[in-house]
Amino acid sequence: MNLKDLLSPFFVWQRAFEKPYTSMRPTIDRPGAPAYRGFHINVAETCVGCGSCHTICQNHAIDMVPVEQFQGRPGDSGLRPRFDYGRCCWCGLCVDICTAASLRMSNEYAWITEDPTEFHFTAGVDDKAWQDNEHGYRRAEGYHLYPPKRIEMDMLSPEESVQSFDEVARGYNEEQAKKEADRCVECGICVATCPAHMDVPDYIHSIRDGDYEKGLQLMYRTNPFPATCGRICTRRCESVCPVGILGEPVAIRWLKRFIVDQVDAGEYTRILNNDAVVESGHRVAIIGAGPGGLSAAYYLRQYGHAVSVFEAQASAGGMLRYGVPSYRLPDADLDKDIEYIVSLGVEMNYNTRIGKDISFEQLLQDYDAVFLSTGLSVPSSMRIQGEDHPRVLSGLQVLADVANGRDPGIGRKVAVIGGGNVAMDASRVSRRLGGDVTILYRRRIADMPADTEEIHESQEEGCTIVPQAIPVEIVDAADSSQVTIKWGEAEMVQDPKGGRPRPVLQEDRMHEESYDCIISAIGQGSNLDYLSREIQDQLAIEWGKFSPGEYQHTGLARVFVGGDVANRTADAISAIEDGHHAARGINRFLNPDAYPNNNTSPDTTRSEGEQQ
Amino acid sequence: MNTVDEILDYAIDQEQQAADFYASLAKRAEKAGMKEILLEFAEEEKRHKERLLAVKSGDHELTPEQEVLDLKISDYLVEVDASDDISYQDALIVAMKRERAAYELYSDMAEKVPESNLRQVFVGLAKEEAKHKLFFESEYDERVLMDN
Amino acid sequence: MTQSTGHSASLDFTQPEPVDLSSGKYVKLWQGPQHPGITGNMSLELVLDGDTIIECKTHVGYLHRAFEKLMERRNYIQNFTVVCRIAVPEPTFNEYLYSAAVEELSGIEVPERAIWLRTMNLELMRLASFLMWIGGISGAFGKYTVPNWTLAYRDYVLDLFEEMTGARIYHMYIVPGGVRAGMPEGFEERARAIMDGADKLLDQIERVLFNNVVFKARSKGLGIITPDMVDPYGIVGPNARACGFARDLRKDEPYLAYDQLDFDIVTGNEPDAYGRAYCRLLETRQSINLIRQCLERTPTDGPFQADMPNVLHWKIPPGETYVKAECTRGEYGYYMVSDGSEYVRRVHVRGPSYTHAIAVMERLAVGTNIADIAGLMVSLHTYPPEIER
Amino acid sequence: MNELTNRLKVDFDASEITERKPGLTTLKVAKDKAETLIRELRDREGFTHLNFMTCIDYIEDGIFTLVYMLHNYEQKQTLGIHVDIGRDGEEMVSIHHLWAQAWTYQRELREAYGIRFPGSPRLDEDFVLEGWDQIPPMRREFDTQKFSEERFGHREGRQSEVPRDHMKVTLYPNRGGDEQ
Repeated sequence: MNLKDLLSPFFVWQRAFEKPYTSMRPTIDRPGAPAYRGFHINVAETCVGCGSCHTICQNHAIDMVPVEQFQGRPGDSGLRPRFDYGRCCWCGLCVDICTAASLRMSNEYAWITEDPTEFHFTAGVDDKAWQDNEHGYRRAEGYHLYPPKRIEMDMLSPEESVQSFDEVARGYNEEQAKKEADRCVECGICVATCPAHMDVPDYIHSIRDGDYEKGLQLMYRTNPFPATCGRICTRRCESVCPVGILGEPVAIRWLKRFIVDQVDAGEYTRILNNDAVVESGHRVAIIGAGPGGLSAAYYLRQYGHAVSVFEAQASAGGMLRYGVPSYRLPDADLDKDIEYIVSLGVEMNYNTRIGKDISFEQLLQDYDAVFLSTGLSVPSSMRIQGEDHPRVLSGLQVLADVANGRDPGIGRKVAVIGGGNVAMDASRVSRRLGGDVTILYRRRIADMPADTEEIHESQEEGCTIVPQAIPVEIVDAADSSQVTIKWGEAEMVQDPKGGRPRPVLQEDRMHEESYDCIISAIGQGSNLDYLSREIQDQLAIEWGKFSPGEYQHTGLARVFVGGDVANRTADAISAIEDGHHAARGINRFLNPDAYPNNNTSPDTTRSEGEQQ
Repeated sequence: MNTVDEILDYAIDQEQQAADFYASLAKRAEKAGMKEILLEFAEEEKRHKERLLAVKSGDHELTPEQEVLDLKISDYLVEVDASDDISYQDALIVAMKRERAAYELYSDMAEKVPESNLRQVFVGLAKEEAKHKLFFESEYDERVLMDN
Repeated sequence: MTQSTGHSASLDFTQPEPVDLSSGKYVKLWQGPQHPGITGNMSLELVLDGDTIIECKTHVGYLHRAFEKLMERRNYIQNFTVVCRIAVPEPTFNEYLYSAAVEELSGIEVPERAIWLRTMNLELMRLASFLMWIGGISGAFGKYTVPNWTLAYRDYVLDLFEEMTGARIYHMYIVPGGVRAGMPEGFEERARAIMDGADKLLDQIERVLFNNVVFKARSKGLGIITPDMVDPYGIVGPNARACGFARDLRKDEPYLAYDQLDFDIVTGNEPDAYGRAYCRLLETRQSINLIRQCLERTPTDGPFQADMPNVLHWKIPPGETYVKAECTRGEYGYYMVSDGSEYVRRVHVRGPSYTHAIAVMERLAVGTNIADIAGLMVSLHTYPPEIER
Repeated sequence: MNELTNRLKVDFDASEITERKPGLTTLKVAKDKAETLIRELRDREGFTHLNFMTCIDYIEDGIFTLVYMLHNYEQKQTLGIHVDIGRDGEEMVSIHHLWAQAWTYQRELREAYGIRFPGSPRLDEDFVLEGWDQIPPMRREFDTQKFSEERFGHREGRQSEVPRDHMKVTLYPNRGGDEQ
């Protein structure tokens, strides 16, 4: 022992007058650090209720609860996270996984109450003092708990693709598909938006498991055209995929295609096991062998009803065969879907036009129910001067000619009028036939109803899009092998009543250009001439389309309708759902005893259709 | 037509004639669903008439100074026949063209009459017709040119 | 002192026969479980002969939160929020080792920036933990001023954690794949100021505690660990270094950025409570130095997270690994077995306290004065939660 | 290391020798050879440090895999010795005489898995589970969630909807794949 050791403890006194460490609560408030993981904040308007926060929470501290004001919004489950602070550990994984980046944390950490049940609240809905706190934990830039970017699809280069009608998208390989499937957060929000309500998360899960047969089974529950939809679906599902809010949506369409591509058509019968169908003895006639008609045929066969399909063309597929070019949907893949449906014992009557070869009344007499899905086959007319010029072709005609192996005779210099998918298809087909293509569209490119990818790919393939161009007249060209179009530039003007801006012709900026041909692709309408006036009156037709009831039924008993001619969306997947739903309706009608609690009999109920 | 009332009576009569025209077309219409649509057009014309009646009785004023958007859609479309199998597109064209003709008539009159009070009435009526034209052109833009 | 690599056969691990309590000569006394010293909820069942301990049994189980079992029932990302709780004063080592094991099994390479941020976090954690421990050892010998200083100063270090990680205790910052954020704005400056203050504090502590005549008198000669005990008892960390074993995983099997940092292994030659305490004091200083190096060298841009799969259904290829790191108490390790599913098959968490608080403690306690038992226990630096995991 | 493992293959029938990463090798050895092997590694091969001892429950195969992790400080090599034993009541040779902490591990394994190590001191003393009345909890068949729900239940007012199901009920009750 030395003296220093004895004295050294007394040095503690030297700190007696230093500033204390502690802060005097509650006199002095000490806010949490700017990145503090305090109480939760949810921007309820941005949140889509995907439930990923609930899924990742290892404490089961988050419930997804319905919130009145968010019900029925597209791409929104209407649920919002409710936090149980009796279980929360403030790890913030819910914030990290939040697909909409609506969830974060405040730097508030003090909440004093005598009632422990109060620590249970719906963030962003229940009024909390910290909801507007600027500080608090939020996910750092560049930090992800799932890959934000999708796996690129291998595509033919534009230089290659215009050389032939070979399929442009090459399909995922197994590794790519598994990686893409991995990105799905399995919230299932897409299921509501998909017109057919396909079990999207489940079949994507089957890819991760490598169980493609199960994936196929899942797809056929709601869609007997998976090979087709895996290629050309309008994929509303992807537009609401929450993964797409901050990154790119899961490539649902390509994943669907991947599953079908893995399964050989010869295996379908074994995998889908449709042998077990018990024949009901009922007979149903279907008019139109497009996706709507054949989807109805497939599901009607599941119920055991005998099905006869009447088709005016020489092959089945409707617009899928005659409207969609083979570089988007190869015939072999369309046939894979169709042949399986037909193989279930569907009687096909080709080259049979109702109203000419057989009367509609006859069908009503011969069958227990009739399903109409005759599509939109009449090209719309521009109603401008000179439209009947022989060098003015319709987009549908060009596509049908190419599908049938005929030369549509477009020449080299081609103008396409329109901004929808038919216009894009006609343009890209024209490129493949060697044409130089200019697309004239009356609004902005952003307003084009065509699929963005289609627009992008047609541009890549060398089609020139001239937006805000309104055709006003077609006249003979100086060169008799050509035709001249007069068009004027348009200004977009905001309609005082709202809605999208409307194009207004600027008469001082007119142009004139000659082409070898002009392809008009501004839309198409229905042809219902096969129905007599009396029958038309009973079927409730508005704007040239049917407006069916809840079960695709009409005012005429035993008649059901669907497809482009009966819906507003006019795409394959909606037609498929119409067919499926009509099959349900027909079955309810034919087998009312099978639905003891049936309070929506197709006979009696009319509704505005499905809410979306 | 020398007084405001006479001019209004003429215009009211024109609207009634238009309503009658659509009603009779509706009776003959063959295409599915066209009957309802044409009857709706007739109703629309009746609404125009009601409005002018209100102007005449002093319950409503014309607005000659109002700017009305001109979409110019009908200006370059071909004339179509109001046949029995008229389509929706053509019915709209007929309607647009009729409103356009009326607009032009009143505009023309406005330029010809010397008296400024009457001129204001014609301008006001022309603006009314322009609004009717906008109604049908917007409908055409939305329904017929929907995918375009 | 030479390092023993062979195993001494002379050590006898057999348990002594229990004494006859009914003789009335002995007193049985329970120390704990309410915080004997400050090493957490654990208790010692002591049998005394007068003031002298003649039997000691360690009892754990006051926490038993079964983390290893919980981990088998949660997916890989969810576990990351669980592991930090295995050692309350040092959650970061669990975060790092869990993440490192997952990364090793799944083949994920962590970006450079994350490696540095992780290293800095581990050293900050070491500093915070040692500050708390210095308070503990001081308090265990009845010196209550130093604990007030160190526990309060530790809060400044926790402030740094709060800034960087969003939390003071359970940081949940090191996540499989990297870390959750970069350094906040102005962090380096504030951290440097706190390091300077810590240096000053340690000077003061050295003066008032390590030169304190009472502390010296009571801690010197207490709980001597002889070199031949080290391997047979599985003694690691400062407990081993204080008796001359230059073993430190940061040097021996460098991980993270340790091979790029400038430091030497601290060793001592007084294997008693005082010597161990002094070793730790030196390591605290060393830690401050390492933090300064990290502050200088941690990149401020670039990715801090590897490309991750979707963690909601993350499957890891089958395999097993054992990763370890030098925590304040020595070798801390995670043994992880994956069966290829979304759930880990088995995680075994190896903490130094498992032997320090039981086999070593039960042996060193015998013959110790009852007044020194808390000091002895703290001098071994044990955390009960890593025993019961 | 290769030399050593080759020798262990010959002398102890060691199998499944796998280098998991530089410095970490695992191998499997039969139960009756394990204690001798471990002792030899400790006394002759410099594996003086027992990192830990643990168990993996392969319920689907009916076995417990015991893992002895040994470390050689000189060579910086770690060797994981795997020993399979039957899951139901099979005993394992104790190594409590090799390391001072070994009996603690064995006591824990008895409590957590129900494995018996004859001769191991204080084997039947409670370790962390005083008063435990269920099956050994680390066995795979012990369901923590079920246990927790039976013992503790949930607080009131907890109910969660599944987004997809909620949307079906509210938006398209009569459609989708379920209603055929």
